[in-house]
Amino acid sequence: MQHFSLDAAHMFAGGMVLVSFMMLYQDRILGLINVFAAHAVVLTLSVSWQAYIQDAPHLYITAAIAFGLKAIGIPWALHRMVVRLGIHREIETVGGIGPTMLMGIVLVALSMVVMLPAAAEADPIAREDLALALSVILLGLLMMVTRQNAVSQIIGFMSLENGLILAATGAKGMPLVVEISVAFSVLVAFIVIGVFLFRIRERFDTVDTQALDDFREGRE
Amino acid sequence: MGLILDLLVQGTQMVLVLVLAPGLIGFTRKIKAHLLRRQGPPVLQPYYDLLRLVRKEAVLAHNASWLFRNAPYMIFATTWVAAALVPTFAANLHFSWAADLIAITALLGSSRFFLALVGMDIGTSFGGIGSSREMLFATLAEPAMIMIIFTVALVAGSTQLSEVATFMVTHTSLRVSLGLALIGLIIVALAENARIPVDNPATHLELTMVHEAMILEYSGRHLAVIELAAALKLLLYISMIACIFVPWGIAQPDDGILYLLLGAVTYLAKIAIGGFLMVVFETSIAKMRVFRAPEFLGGALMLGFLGTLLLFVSRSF
Amino acid sequence: MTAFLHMLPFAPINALLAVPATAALILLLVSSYRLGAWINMLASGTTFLFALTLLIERPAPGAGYLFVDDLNIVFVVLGTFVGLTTSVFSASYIGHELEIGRLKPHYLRFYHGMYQILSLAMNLGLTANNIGLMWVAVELATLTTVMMVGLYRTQAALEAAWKYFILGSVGIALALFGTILIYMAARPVIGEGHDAMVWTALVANADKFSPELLNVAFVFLMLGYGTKVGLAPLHAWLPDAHAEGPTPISAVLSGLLLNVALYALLRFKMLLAANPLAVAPGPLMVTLGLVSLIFAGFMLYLRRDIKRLFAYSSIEHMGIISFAFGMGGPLANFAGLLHMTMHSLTKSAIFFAVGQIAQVKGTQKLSDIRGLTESHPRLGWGLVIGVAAIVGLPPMGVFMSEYLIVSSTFAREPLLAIPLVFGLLIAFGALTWRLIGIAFGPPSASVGDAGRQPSMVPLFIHLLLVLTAGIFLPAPLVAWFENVARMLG
Amino acid sequence: MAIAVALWCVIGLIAVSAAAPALAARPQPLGTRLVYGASLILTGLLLLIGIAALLGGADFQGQKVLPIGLPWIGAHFSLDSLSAVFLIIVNLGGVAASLYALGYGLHEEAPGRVLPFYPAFLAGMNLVLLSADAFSFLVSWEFMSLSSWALVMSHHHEGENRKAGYVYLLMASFGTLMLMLAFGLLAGTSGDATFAAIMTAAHPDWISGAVLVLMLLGAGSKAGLVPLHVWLPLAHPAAPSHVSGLMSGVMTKVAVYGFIRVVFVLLGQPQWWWAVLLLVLGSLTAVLGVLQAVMQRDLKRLLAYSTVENIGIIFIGIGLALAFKTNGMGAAASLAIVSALLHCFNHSLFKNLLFLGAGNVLVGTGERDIEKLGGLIHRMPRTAYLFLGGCVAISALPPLNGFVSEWLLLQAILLSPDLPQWALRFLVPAAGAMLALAAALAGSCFVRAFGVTFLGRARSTAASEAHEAEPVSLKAMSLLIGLCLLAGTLPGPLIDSLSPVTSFLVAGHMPTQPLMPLLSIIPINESRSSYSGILVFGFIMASSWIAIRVIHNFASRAVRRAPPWDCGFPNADPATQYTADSFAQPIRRVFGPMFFRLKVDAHMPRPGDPKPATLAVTLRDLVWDFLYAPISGWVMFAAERLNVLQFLTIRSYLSLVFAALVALLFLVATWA
Repeated sequence: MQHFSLDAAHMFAGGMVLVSFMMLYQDRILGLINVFAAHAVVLTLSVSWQAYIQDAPHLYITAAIAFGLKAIGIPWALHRMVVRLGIHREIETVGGIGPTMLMGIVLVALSMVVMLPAAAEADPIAREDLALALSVILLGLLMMVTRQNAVSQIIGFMSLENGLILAATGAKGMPLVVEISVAFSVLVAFIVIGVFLFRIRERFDTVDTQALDDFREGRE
Repeated sequence: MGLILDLLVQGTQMVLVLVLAPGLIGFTRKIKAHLLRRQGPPVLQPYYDLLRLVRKEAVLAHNASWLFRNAPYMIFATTWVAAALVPTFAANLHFSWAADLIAITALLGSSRFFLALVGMDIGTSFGGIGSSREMLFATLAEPAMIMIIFTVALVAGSTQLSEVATFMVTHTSLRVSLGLALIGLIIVALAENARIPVDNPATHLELTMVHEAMILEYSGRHLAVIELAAALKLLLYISMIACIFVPWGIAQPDDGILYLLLGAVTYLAKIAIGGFLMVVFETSIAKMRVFRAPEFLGGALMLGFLGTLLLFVSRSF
Repeated sequence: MTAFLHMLPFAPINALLAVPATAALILLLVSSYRLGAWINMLASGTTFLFALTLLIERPAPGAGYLFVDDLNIVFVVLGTFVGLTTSVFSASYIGHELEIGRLKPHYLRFYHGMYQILSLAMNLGLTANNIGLMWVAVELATLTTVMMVGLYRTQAALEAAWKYFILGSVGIALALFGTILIYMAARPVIGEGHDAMVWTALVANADKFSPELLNVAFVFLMLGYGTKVGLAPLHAWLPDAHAEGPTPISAVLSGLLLNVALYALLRFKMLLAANPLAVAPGPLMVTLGLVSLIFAGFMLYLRRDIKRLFAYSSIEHMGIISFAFGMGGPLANFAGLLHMTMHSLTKSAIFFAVGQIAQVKGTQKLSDIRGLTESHPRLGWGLVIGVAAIVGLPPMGVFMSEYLIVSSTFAREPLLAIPLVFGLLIAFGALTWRLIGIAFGPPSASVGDAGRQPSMVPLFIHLLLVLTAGIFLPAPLVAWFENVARMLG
Repeated sequence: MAIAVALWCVIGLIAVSAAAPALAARPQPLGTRLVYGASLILTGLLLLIGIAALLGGADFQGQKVLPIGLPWIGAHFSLDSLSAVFLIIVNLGGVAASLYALGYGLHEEAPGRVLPFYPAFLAGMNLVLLSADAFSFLVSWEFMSLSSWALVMSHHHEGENRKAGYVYLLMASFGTLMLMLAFGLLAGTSGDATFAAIMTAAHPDWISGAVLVLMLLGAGSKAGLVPLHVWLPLAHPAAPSHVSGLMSGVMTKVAVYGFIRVVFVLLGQPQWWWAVLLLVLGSLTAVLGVLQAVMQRDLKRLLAYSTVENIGIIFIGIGLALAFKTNGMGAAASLAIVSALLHCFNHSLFKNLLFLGAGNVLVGTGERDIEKLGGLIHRMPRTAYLFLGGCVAISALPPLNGFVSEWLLLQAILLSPDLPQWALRFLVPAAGAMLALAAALAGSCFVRAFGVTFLGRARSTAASEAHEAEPVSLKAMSLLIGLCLLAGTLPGPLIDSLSPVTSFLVAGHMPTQPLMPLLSIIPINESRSSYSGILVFGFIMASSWIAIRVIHNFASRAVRRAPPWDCGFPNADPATQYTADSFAQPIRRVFGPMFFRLKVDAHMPRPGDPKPATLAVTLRDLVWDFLYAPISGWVMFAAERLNVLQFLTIRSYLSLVFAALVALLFLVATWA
């Protein structure tokens, strides 16, 4: 049983990393949203599994939030937004998909190198989980950095957050996990609302930067 | 008793330089005229000139200030004091402790300072030219003089002229540094006294004059005092050269009257020879352009510095 | 006094949270902005008083989510004090903004409510005896300030708020991961559950934690909370957030929020320092500190907006403070604490002045603000004194801390003192250059009146405190700071 | 006891300062008089304390620890013979300036910008002298800078002055940071920064060396050592004239005090290369300073550059003292240090005097540009007389005081062949030559300054309508010139009074100056050299009196006024006079190409062309060109480059965070 639970947890976490890579590979927004939904589903599974093996029922709440909000709610909202703003075209990437993937592989390797010896004393589930969660986080960041489109950046941030939830649930007996995941959901909601409200269309840097220079600091 | 004699000798010296100075000018003019195959004025002509000037009324420009009227006396006084402090026929006079070589140089500096100022007082362009050039020469001549003093002082172990003279009499030796210093001192003396090749004391060609340009506006007694001061300065330099480099014959105040007389005679001979040599040099050379003069004086500065350095080096061996 | 405290039906430490929370609720309901401002001041004042009672008697350690020790009480008292003075300043400032129509009354209800929530969040962050709780508090503080930065609803303000929000969120995410790692490190030693996130327990057992895990955790915490502190290269949100929000918020950001984040960093630094095998956190802090100092120093030169200028100066000072704490040792820690206190007071005072300047001149553009000492003598000289203090001229308090930092560093690590002094000079050159432009010369046109009377009071109170500290530090304060400095190791 | 009184006086000054804004707001003559009157009384008291502490010895010296400042050690204040000397210098200047300002201050347009800072400035300078621990010293030092900066900024409408204020503040802060580093090294890790503790601690050679260099940077920048002098000629003239006098005459001396205090008292045994450094810098400073002064057209800036020169002379003296001290030549070292201290004293007198004179000119005409002045001797005879006295004194001409100190310094230089180090033996005579050159150039400079300003004919209506200054201002100047004469004619007692300082600093002292015969001063022994100021003065007076008597009694006294002669071509236009620039032309021509990268563009139109001829002279300040301009260029370059970071997109900022994270993770990974 011990062995199996470990393998399963490992599989879910690995699945998340895999889905993260898929997101990096996507170059269409709608596709990306779908993959993100898949990411959230895998997270839900992983968290539920942790709730089961750790015998921590409160984690089911986290799993439910993950599923309800991230696998269904937000993708649906983003779908509508993308359609309404008419930006369901190609995503501009910085540096191209290939190098980004390569970079992603390097990051995964880095997180392994960093985490595995570091967490040597922690129990194996946690150790694997932590390493994989770090990979997910780094990949999410990478995504935010290499995508120029606001929606895909949001998705990058949310996948980063998924990695955090993964890590938090993987840490056995960690208190406040639910609170934290709720807090994060609020954050994410804010971001989505922000994008929606302020019509941040193409990129985070909103409007015409030239016009802003007049008000802000232009170069002398 | 000793004190009275001291004071007496000191007083004699002060009067002596005053009396001798115009004579030296007359003497050099006479020699110069002879060298140029002219008759020349009598040797006593400067005395006559001074007397005549003193008796005349002074003409002052409308905007001459109090400084203009008083400066001639300051110029005269500082020069006279300086001249009185240089041993002439006797060394170690009572008041010789009041000032050493550096102070004497500075006293001459004071007189020049006032001379340059009065050159600017009336607000004429010639006065300004004269002052400006005079100060340029001074900026080079003064450091040269200081370096020469260094050389001499390091050899003699004192900046006190009487001590230097005594030392030179007792420790005669030929030294390269002293030779360099002598040449430097001569250059400085020529420049300071507005002699050829730096300036021409006889000229009134406006653009070439320096000393004369400054005193262009003076007349009457003021001019007389300034002329006398200039004559004193020439005498001072020749006495100084004599005192440092050929000090033989200088008497001590407590020597007998005979020695004092002997000193006086040798002194007269020394300044006569000095004046003669100067005139010979002057007649054999042409006046320089104004901006060659800095190089000439710069040479003196280099010589003085070299002299000092050589001494510093030779000390270590 | 102690007896009086015992008669209270609640512990003062809880009041630190309860008062702002209640006030926030009330404020969200009150529509009159004048009344709102008064309630805001009253609540801030009450909170400050309760913070002062903590000096007299502290709650017993151990139980509960909150705790007070020598370290955080410095921050709490300082924070609630600046909160109070800023609320006083804010009352008159906001009134003027309302008059000129930059703000609408219903925004103000929101503004005052947020102000108290921010106060709550910061008090919670400072007194939380739980790293998870602290993280939540810092996130709450971030969110409220994001709201307030965007209060003017101008394009630029929204942009600034957005930038702040995004960068802050990423920072907060990194900090969370670090927190999780700390928990992971603690769990095998302390055991599962709540205890493994309690400060007091963590510090007591830190020497038995896995050093490798602590190292990685510190990297994340340093970057996460470092973003909040505004250390370069994580600083990008800070200048714009300061420049585009209402000025009281700039004052709170510089005077308070940065300190809260710094406090979190210090806590984790103590944790690492307690473990002999973990990598020393000092060099990392020193490096980031120096980078921030020098970078911000250069950035000061080409600023065109007065508030952004002083925002960069905050980055610079945060750099100095991290440098000092990174150096460690009783002298440098003492200097760091002193510098932090002085910077809070001085920088918020400067922002008080700047807010009024922007109001009387009708602009934040540096080139349009000239000759203040002539057109508005008190304001102008107030700014001159403030800037003189912030650049470290005696007899102000910052000079003392800079003296301690520079001289102690040079005695220990001469090579580190050189970039430090270089950075100080660079920043000095820029700030004084700007100061001379602002305060002297023929005055530029003004639009409004010279500002209301009450808002000069916080400015001069702060400056007076800074001046006093530069000349005379009371012995109890010194002893207390020394104690904290020793605690920080 | 005396120290307590001194501190109370300082507190009094600060209190006056604090009360001044209120006084400045009142109807004017009263507030101004109260502030300056109070400053006068307090500095007078401090002056008396200084004199008592120097002459009265241990009875009037002492220590006091106040519980302020740095918490662990408190603020230490002490009064010893060295601080007493400078206390005298500072407060003598303070007395004169305050007295002067009783009149001059009434012309101030914005008294609110001067009155509050003036007493604070005096207080700051006094505090520096009294401080006996590093922290109080630095606080006082920077307080002094800050208050004088505020005074520099008092006429802030002129862009020049604002620039001056900026450069000044920046350099002052640079200096303070250098001092901070120096004291950091001296105090070591213990942090015990009292002077007593520093003195007893042993410092390794490299630390003393580093401290010396830092002191040169720190104190040197305040004193105005080349190449750190650039702020001085900008800032000193910008302040009101009595403050300029204090800054130039007195504050630079406080910097010298700081240097002497640290290098001679705190550091212990010097090393010989220190002297080399000081001699080189001192000579360079003296010559460059005076050359700049000769070129200036702004009267006050000219005076400021001349301060740079005099600081150079003082540092030559200090360098010599170090050289002798290293080699255990106590008597020679004491001669050198006495010459430096005496020059500090003398310079404070005559530089103050000259700045006050410049203040009179400024008030009387509203002009600082000497090209627009001229003929002031007629309209302002008393100012002219006093200014002339200052010029004579600063040009080192007997019988005034400037000569005495330079004479002593030359005597000290003459002792240098006994030094064992080769480098020093070559360097000292060179320094002597530079000193002589500087002195001669100073003469030229002041002939020009006085001649163009006061003599000749007025070059502008402002000059022709000038008016004389208030009597009280002239009294202050008379006080200074009187002291100049006194110090010049009777230097013996002054030198004697310095002997406790010399034995304290260099463990040696000059021979006790005999009061008789002839009241002369003797540096080493009688046969070497001697000088009697009083006798020279008496001689000059007597002989000029005799000359005047003789001529007036026995010859003509008649005077006739006539138009000027001018070789027959007098021109009534004042523009035909020699100008300041033309006066400086020969010197410019000789030294310009070397020191100023002189460029002369003379354009003569062809014959028949009616266009005017033009002459353009450009002088570059090499120090500025090669040191400061590149530095500010680099700073601005870096600022421009880094400024790009203000305009990045959020994505780029995130990339920065990301890069930092990855880099740190790599670091941790490789560490483990």
